[in-house]
Amino acid sequence: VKKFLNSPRDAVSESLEGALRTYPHFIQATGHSKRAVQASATPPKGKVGLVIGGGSGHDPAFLGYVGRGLADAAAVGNVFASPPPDRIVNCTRAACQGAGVLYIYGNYTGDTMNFDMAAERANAEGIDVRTILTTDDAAFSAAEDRESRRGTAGSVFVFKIAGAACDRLYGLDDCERLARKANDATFTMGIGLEAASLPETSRPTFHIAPGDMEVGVGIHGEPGAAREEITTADLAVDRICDRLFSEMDLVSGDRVAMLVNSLGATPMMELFIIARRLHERIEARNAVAWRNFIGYYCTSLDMVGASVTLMKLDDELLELLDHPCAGFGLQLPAYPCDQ
Amino acid sequence: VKKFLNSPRDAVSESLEGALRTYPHFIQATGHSKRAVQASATPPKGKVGLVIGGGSGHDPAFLGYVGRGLADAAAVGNVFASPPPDRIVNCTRAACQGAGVLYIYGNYTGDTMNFDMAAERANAEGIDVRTILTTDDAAFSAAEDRESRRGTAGSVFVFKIAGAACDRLYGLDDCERLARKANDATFTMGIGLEAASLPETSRPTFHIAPGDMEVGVGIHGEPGAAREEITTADLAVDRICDRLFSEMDLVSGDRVAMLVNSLGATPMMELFIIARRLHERIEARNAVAWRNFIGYYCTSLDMVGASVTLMKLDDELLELLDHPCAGFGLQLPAYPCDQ
Amino acid sequence: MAELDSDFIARFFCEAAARLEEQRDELCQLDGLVGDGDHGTSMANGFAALAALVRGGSSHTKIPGALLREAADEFLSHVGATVGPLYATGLLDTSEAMGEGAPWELNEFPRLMACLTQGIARRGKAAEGDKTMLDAWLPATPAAEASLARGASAAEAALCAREAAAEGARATASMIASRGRAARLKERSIGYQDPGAVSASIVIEALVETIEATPEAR
Amino acid sequence: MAELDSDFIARFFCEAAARLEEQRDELCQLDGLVGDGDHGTSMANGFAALAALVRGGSSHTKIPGALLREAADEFLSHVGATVGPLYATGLLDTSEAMGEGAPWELNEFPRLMACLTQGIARRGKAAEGDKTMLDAWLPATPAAEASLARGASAAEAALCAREAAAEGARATASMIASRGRAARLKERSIGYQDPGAVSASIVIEALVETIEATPEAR
Ligand SMILES: Nc1ncnc2c1ncn2[C@@H]1O[C@H](COP(=O)(O)OP(=O)(O)O)[C@@H](O)[C@H]1O
Ligand SMILES: Nc1ncnc2c1ncn2[C@@H]1O[C@H](COP(=O)(O)OP(=O)(O)O)[C@@H](O)[C@H]1O
Ligand SMILES: [Mg+2]
Ligand SMILES: [Mg+2]
Ligand SMILES: [Mg+2]
Ligand SMILES: [Mg+2]
Repeated sequence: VKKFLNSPRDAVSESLEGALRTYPHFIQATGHSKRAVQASATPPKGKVGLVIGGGSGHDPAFLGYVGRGLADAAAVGNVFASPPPDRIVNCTRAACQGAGVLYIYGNYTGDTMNFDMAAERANAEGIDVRTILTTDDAAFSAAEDRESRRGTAGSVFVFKIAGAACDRLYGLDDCERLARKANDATFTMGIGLEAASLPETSRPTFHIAPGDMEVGVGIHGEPGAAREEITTADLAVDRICDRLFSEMDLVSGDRVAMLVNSLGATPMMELFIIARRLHERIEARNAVAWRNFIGYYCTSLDMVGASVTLMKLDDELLELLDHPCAGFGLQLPAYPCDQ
Repeated sequence: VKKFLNSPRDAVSESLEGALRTYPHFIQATGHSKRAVQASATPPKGKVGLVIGGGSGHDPAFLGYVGRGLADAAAVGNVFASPPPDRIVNCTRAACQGAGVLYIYGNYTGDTMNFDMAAERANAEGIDVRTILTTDDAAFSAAEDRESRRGTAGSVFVFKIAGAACDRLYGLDDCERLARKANDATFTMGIGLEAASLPETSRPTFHIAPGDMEVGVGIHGEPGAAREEITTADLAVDRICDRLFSEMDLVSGDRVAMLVNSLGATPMMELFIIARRLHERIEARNAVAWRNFIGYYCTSLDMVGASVTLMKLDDELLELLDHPCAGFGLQLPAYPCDQ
Repeated sequence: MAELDSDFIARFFCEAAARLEEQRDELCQLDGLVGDGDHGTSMANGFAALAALVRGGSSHTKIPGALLREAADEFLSHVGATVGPLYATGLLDTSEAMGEGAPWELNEFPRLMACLTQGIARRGKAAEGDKTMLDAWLPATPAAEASLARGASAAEAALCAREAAAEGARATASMIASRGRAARLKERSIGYQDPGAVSASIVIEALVETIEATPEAR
Repeated sequence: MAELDSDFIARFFCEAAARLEEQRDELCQLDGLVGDGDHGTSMANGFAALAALVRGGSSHTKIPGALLREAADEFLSHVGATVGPLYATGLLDTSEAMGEGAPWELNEFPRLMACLTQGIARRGKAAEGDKTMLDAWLPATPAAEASLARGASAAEAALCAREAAAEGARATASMIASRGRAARLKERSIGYQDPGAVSASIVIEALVETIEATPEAR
């Protein structure tokens, strides 16, 4: 796969530099470490800090979710590789306004180890850190085993809710509770058609036969839960809905937030075709997709594929979801439009 | 190339249906014709109307640029095919608030013929229609031959400026003048690495050899100005800058708006690598990229490639560029962030 | 003598629709080389709409001129694109030439081709050698007329038109495009046949086939 | 007798860096099959940073324990990922066992491997058969110890460690992953070697090579 690169090993650094130069109103480097990024807006004293992060290759995640009403800082790792603890600690210091700090990131062995090591150091500095692992990926493991699930595109909803709670100056306990609540209400399932190519190799990480699709892919271009025969968009969505609806127990009268996310190379025309069927299926349950997000939110480099996230809304979550925010990956004005 | 499709021939209709269901706060069908779309917000009486449109396959163009501070309506064609006059006339009627209507669209034979036929009919109904062709593509033809150039991603800037002028209730002459001014100030050049695949064929429309890139591609997956050996991101950007800077006569002290646009399958990480070099080059001229847009603005289905657009700003254009707007493809709150 | 009546037109549309449907993919491929790859779709869908119009009976008129006017609208509103206005204008100009009067005679088919050609030229402002569909349409009429003048039957004259159109389409391969999307490619368009000329020659083939299938044509 | 001094450690890091650099692409490919394709990058970059540390001289210490502590930080802050904390903890545990004291003797290299292994296990909480790098690390120490106990030279014992690690890595192909990214694939992970076990066996090869290249080892 052809790419716009200089030295492939510089891809992450150069990309980050490009982002920092492009969006100075949103993000800035934390101290000297360019791999730790904080919001350009100064957070108010007493606000609970929110630190997010993970590997690179998920643009606009995670940098795009740093800003007012979102995260205070993000730690940036190599492609598909957790950032190390020192950067996370730098982020933590930048985010800390004396009211404690939330760590929110996807549930992966690497991230957990690095963030835990960072949390230990932050604790040693007297910062109260609470960790919320996103576990929205419903493709794997039984519902009882929720904690072992991966964090995928649904993380964006969790960032959004938590960011809003922090922005409203809620206390640490409440912010933590709301982040957990958002994660508990959020379910994702992805389907990959072609694997992603990392900058260093510019070659798909694995092979999906022409007639096949990979069901249950995550956001690291990795294989998913099952290889199946490729099918129509509607049947693919049905496959996803069957799982998500039962997982989240979607019932008549429910309101959900919906996120149809490109994994990178699937264009928006197809995301809308997916959305069309989703609306049909949700309506058939007498439920409604109350808030809709479609586009590039948490990608897997240039993977051909898409994921669908549904978050069950109650009044509390909805209010926080609608709270204004300003990251370059997600901007919500006070009232986005006529509603 | 694998795609999420049902019957490929229904792709445009289904995608449009998905968009309408997803963004009811932004867009709605005009009358019974789903291929003519208007803003959900009611425009004030006396406002100049703005109608845009073109073929499908450029998402979020053109639907994403319908909304407050942007276009009032968009006519939707088949993939890479101009919409027919009747839909454009429907859009014109929906957009008309008694103060005349602007048509802004890319300079292509098909679009010109269809929009001209529509303008004739609208004229016959007593609607004063002014046509502005976008001709931002600097890859082809000499500067003197500006009128023969294509409209590509730079159209988004022209929509934005014209939409703001209309939203401020400027008169028809002024709106037309500003749209032309925006177009005159805007220059684009694209580079394609792999051709796009149309839904009906799911096969690249042409072949680019592994070691080659296509310089000067437009937004229809079509071949560009020249086939060249693939190079580093920085050299590719240099190739673009050399052309754009001389075309727009970029000089010390200039402020520009910059748009780094994915043609579909090139991920944001690479767009940022491109942006990094652009900032370097612009700064080397003692100019500055004053407003930055990076992402998916005017795509060519799933083409691997990117385009760079620069618009030279003066105070008038900058003010209109910063005017709030609310389309699902482009949202600017009153003050996007700390600035 | 047989006439270019609404039945003839209906058969022509259906024949063209069938042939274009068959060539849909190939025309897209051809268009992809110098254009944007949608030409087969536009042409096949456009004539499919005309076939549906005459078959499904959403048209009620038996007056050829009126039918062609309906066809122009139908083609245009289904297709848009570049070919929509061009073929719609061709159909419209033919419709106007026929007026509300009685059908033309079968032997007048070169006039039908001339009207179509004129509409396409009027709308698109292309000239011979611009590497467009006109390079197939333009030579068809004089070839048929010359053949009829030599005393040939309608069927024989139609075959001459077909040959001229096919030759015209083939000749576009060595031309530099100066109209439409491919014009931007300049010299790079050399070596590829113009998709619009190829599809035009298919449409003309369909017309010729329709004439040949008319018993009195021989 | 030769010692596991700072010079030894430096040679070990450089040897491992060179070998991992060579296998960078292959390890990425292996990781792509059941994981996310970055393993070669993380390992090669991590040991390249260690090589740079000892070569470039950003480290000034000659005390092995202190050097290993610096190495742990360096590895971790360059790599992150899953392997960063694991190897960093391994290096740290070794550093702590060595303390500020004099270097261990060459024959004590199994203890060095044991410390690395223990750190990895402590941090990652994986067990034998979980299809992780531990499946290469765990058998290496007892194999070397047994060989030394049989009276073998350091070099001979090192070769036994290498064999055991390589065998351990090979054996992961038939295991079901229950730790890390591949654990989600369940049965689908069968048939592929664990990339972390393969790279561990390369690291151990480098250690063995370093021992062999020590004249007194024979
Ligand atoms: N001005 C024109 N006059 C006549 N034919 C034209 C003109 N411009 C383009 N064409 C024809 O249109 C064809 C392309 O049709 P189509 O692919 O449907 O349009 P588009 O280029 O808009 O995708 C060309 O091959 C050419 O024959
Ligand atoms: N808990 C663990 N303990 C020990 N090793 C582990 C553990 N989890 C994963 N690994 C090892 O890490 C390797 C993957 O490393 P790497 O590709 O760098 O990480 P990631 O999966 O985060 O991309 C696996 O092949 C496995 O050997
Ligand atoms: Mg990884
Ligand atoms: Mg077209
Ligand atoms: Mg075309
Ligand atoms: Mg990995």
